[in-house]
Amino acid sequence: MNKLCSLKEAVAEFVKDDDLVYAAGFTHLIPFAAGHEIIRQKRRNLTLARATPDLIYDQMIAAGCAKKVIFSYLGNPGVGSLRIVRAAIESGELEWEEYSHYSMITRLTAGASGLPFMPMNLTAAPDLEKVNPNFKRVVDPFTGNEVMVVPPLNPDIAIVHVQRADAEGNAQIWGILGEQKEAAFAAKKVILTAEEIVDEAVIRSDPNRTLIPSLIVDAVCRVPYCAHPSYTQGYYDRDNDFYLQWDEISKSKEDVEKWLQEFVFDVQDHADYWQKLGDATHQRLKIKDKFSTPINYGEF
Amino acid sequence: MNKLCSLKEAVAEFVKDDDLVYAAGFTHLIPFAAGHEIIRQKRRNLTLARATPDLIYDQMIAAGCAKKVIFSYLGNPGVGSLRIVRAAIESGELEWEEYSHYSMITRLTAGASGLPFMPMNLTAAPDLEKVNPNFKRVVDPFTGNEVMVVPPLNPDIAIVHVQRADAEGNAQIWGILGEQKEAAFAAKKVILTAEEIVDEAVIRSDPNRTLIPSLIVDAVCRVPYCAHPSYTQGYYDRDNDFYLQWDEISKSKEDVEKWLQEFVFDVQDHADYWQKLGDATHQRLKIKDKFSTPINYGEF
Amino acid sequence: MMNAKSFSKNELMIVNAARLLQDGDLVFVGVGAPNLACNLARRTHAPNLTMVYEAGVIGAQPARLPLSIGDPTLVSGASAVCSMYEIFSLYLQRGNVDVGFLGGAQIDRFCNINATVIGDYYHPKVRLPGSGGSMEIAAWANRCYIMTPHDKRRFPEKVDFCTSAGFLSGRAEREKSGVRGTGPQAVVTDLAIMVPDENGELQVTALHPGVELEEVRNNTGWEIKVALTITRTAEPTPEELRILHEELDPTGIYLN
Amino acid sequence: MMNAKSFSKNELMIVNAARLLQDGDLVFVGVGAPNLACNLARRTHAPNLTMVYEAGVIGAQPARLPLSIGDPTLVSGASAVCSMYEIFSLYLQRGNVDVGFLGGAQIDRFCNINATVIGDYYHPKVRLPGSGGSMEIAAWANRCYIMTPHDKRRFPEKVDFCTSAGFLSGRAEREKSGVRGTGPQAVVTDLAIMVPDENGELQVTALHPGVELEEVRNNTGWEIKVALTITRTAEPTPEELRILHEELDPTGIYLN
Repeated sequence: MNKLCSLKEAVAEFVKDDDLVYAAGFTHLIPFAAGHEIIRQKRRNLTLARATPDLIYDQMIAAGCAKKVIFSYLGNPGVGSLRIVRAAIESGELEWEEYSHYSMITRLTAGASGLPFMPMNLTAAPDLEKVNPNFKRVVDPFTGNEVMVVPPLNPDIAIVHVQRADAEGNAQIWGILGEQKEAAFAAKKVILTAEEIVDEAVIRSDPNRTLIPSLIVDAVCRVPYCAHPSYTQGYYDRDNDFYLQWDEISKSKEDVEKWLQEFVFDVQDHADYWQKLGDATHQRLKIKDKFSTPINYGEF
Repeated sequence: MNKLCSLKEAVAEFVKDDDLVYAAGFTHLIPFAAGHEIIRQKRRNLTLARATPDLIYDQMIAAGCAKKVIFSYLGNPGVGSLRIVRAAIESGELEWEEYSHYSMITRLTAGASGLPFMPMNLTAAPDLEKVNPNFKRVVDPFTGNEVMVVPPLNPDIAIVHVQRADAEGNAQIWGILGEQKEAAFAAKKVILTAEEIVDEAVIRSDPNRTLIPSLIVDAVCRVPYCAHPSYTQGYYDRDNDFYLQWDEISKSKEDVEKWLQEFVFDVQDHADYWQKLGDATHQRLKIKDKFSTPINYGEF
Repeated sequence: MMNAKSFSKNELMIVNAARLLQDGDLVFVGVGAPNLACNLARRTHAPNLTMVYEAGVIGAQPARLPLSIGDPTLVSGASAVCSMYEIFSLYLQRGNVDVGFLGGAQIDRFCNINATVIGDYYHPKVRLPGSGGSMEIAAWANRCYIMTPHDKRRFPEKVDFCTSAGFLSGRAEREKSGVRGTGPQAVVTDLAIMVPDENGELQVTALHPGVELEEVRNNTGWEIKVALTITRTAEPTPEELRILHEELDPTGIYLN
Repeated sequence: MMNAKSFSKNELMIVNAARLLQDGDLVFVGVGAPNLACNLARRTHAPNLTMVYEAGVIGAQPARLPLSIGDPTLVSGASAVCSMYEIFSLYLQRGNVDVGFLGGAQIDRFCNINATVIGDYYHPKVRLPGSGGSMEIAAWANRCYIMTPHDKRRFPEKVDFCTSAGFLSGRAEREKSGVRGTGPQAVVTDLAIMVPDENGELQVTALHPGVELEEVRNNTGWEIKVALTITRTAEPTPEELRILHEELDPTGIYLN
């Protein structure tokens, strides 16, 4: 089934107020375009889950979309603090639920696998377990030792950006894989954004590369440069300058509002946003090609 | 570290009497050459674990290498019964321990992950649990429901065949992946056999394709056609004729002994075995090329 | 029109299994007869059927007849390949599989399946292959179909070993167990179609062309129930037979 | 010969951390100072060091200075890339990681680390980034090193929140917990090196060139123990400084 639609249509149909949203990606492939579209469509009371909230959740929280954040590392990667989420937690305006990276993705993996919990070894660190009731212990029936377990995380909607997908939603990803696959399988609905929509034959030429199969995908949106200021391996570089800039912008509520107005509300869509960034930025983020050695599947 | 050696040396150094051996591969990439070398070196009292024992364990058990088999499906794939293992179980000569596919690979996954157990949902099928004490139940602390758990499987030695590896043992696999990765990470030692030893640069041109990293590999052996009569995706086809032939050969103890003498004991190594199969077989198993669409990692 | 002699019992089984599949189904396929049934359905009424193999292949488009569950023709041109652990966890356990095909040496009154052992487990009379994927397929696929030739030996009143759960001692027991799948929907044999009743007990609902009820009764190991209205399955169409013989199994490996 | 002014405190910290790494180590690396230390070690005494990043990159050979833990330069030319779940399970939890680098807002007397919160958890005075990978790295890497600038605020007697386990209340408590890693081996600051004693309590074992013990005492939040014999770390060599400034961080992002 062809699931191609615009990101605007996908967000309108599949992201609802009060949803638990997982916009996936560990530094790489962060679906900023979808975050901005959610801001434009003024979703409210979302619970935003991500191992690393990154700037995308800082922006969504600044825009008033969320009531709660679920995370395992709250930072502006490579820069420092994530000022808006941090301030909202410190002031008590935002609910939060906190994990380590491993317990966070263990929850997603349990959700993706249809399991009621997944185990992890004890870490001897006592305090996170005390403040988050989702850490429980069970006794290993084979050794009698205690093991930590966490429950599944099943987002209402996962948003996953990929390098290439076909119109049905078979998607291929390379570079840092983060928790993309787990988030997609764990979620009830999946919006896929892709740098390129390719013919089914391209996907089928390398089935081992397909991380997300069409059967779990609800919408497929062609969104070039979707990840900016994050990056897409093989397509464009990370805009580190913007990560530094945001550290400045996010010091002032006014500057944040101005930025949201200019780069989110006053643009129609991500293509418009990308144009607005201008040629100097486009040139700066360009990369040179470096191709993989192809492999032979054989005609069978 | 360069770990290249002959399969003869690898088996001599890393496969000991009484070991628990996991020769990995689900129909695809079954390391027959390693099984034959173990037969030639007359290992005894091995415990042979594999989801699908396939002909390789039939042959090793016929040769007297094993005291026990651990499996989840005992058949000659696509043909029918695995006569030798079956007869040895029926006669009480061979110990066995039995799983479903999922519980078998869940054990390997627990072993690969350093976990004391892994959960799986209940299946309502009552009888396997009664005859195998490695199925236990724990109560899910989140719902109060029962969940099945199985303990880790950590083989003494895993033997994994791959399409290409570098001299340090970074290995890339495509086609059916079976439980190759899990077996390698779960095992205490790993012997890698590869169709091709390639330059490190080939591996590094496509790091997402690397399933097994050098750090867990102990020996790297270049063994073209290692998997015959099984196959290697992109290199040569499955010898279905031999799978049918074995169904006949394995009806008679004499024929089995004759076959072992001729194709295992009387050949020096796998290159010799492959030559012995003859040109008609070589031609029959040849395949045409079909390459993947290369991907761009980008110069970063 | 073809006459009654122009198709075999085996073809009746395959064609009728194919007809039970729905367009859009994601099916966990085995080799042999189930593979033929799925490929036949995909080339007739269910073009959007997705075939998944326990070896970890999704959306296979086999160019030749696969001779094993891990045949390389399943991989070349497939839409995705994943590990065995993933196919059972992310697909089957997660609830992404619509249909599972099952077979076994014994099927009993309540659709329980034995693929493990005839006789005592520890002192087997006949040691069978064992579960493979079937224990979990029977539990977690949304619905299951069983294909097997019809004879008394294969249909005992109670299986020697319950490898895969049908309805256990009745539908209530399966429901109490909390497994996600709805269990067997039908048993398709070379004589008839049997469907579990409200209690999970098999009853004959349809007979293949040329088969009399007596033959089914004689080949079932208990007094098989019969539905109030019993239908007769349609003959295989010439197109169905052509696809089977010309496209899917031209050398007659599974059909002959 | 270079004079004492020709290197910074920060360089002393990085160079001394690099020297603690052994050839052949598999190191779980963070960006910034740990990344510089590992790359420096790899270009000097530990050419067979393998760098692993929590983003799932193994055997990275970054061609430029990575500016985030998920920088694309870590991927291009790496020997393997896996998912985040796999890097934490197959690598870290399984025991395949030799060395982990840790940092944090607070390190206490027994090497426990706080990266979560200053003040009360529910009413934070300062909300910090949280664990990320450090809770598991501290527990499961074979050995750990901590790098952090030396000041009183960063070295309280007891952390406000124990994000990652050092030796808890002492080595016995960590051992009782059964975690696999041996815990922190050393804390390298810009003033000194501190090593846990037999009870897991930090003691100063070495001072960097030009640093007096008094300065360390004044910048530590409890009465820090001092080893019986205290050594002085060797000055950074011109080659070490050249590699840092010319090859690794030419624009001085982390060094200045």
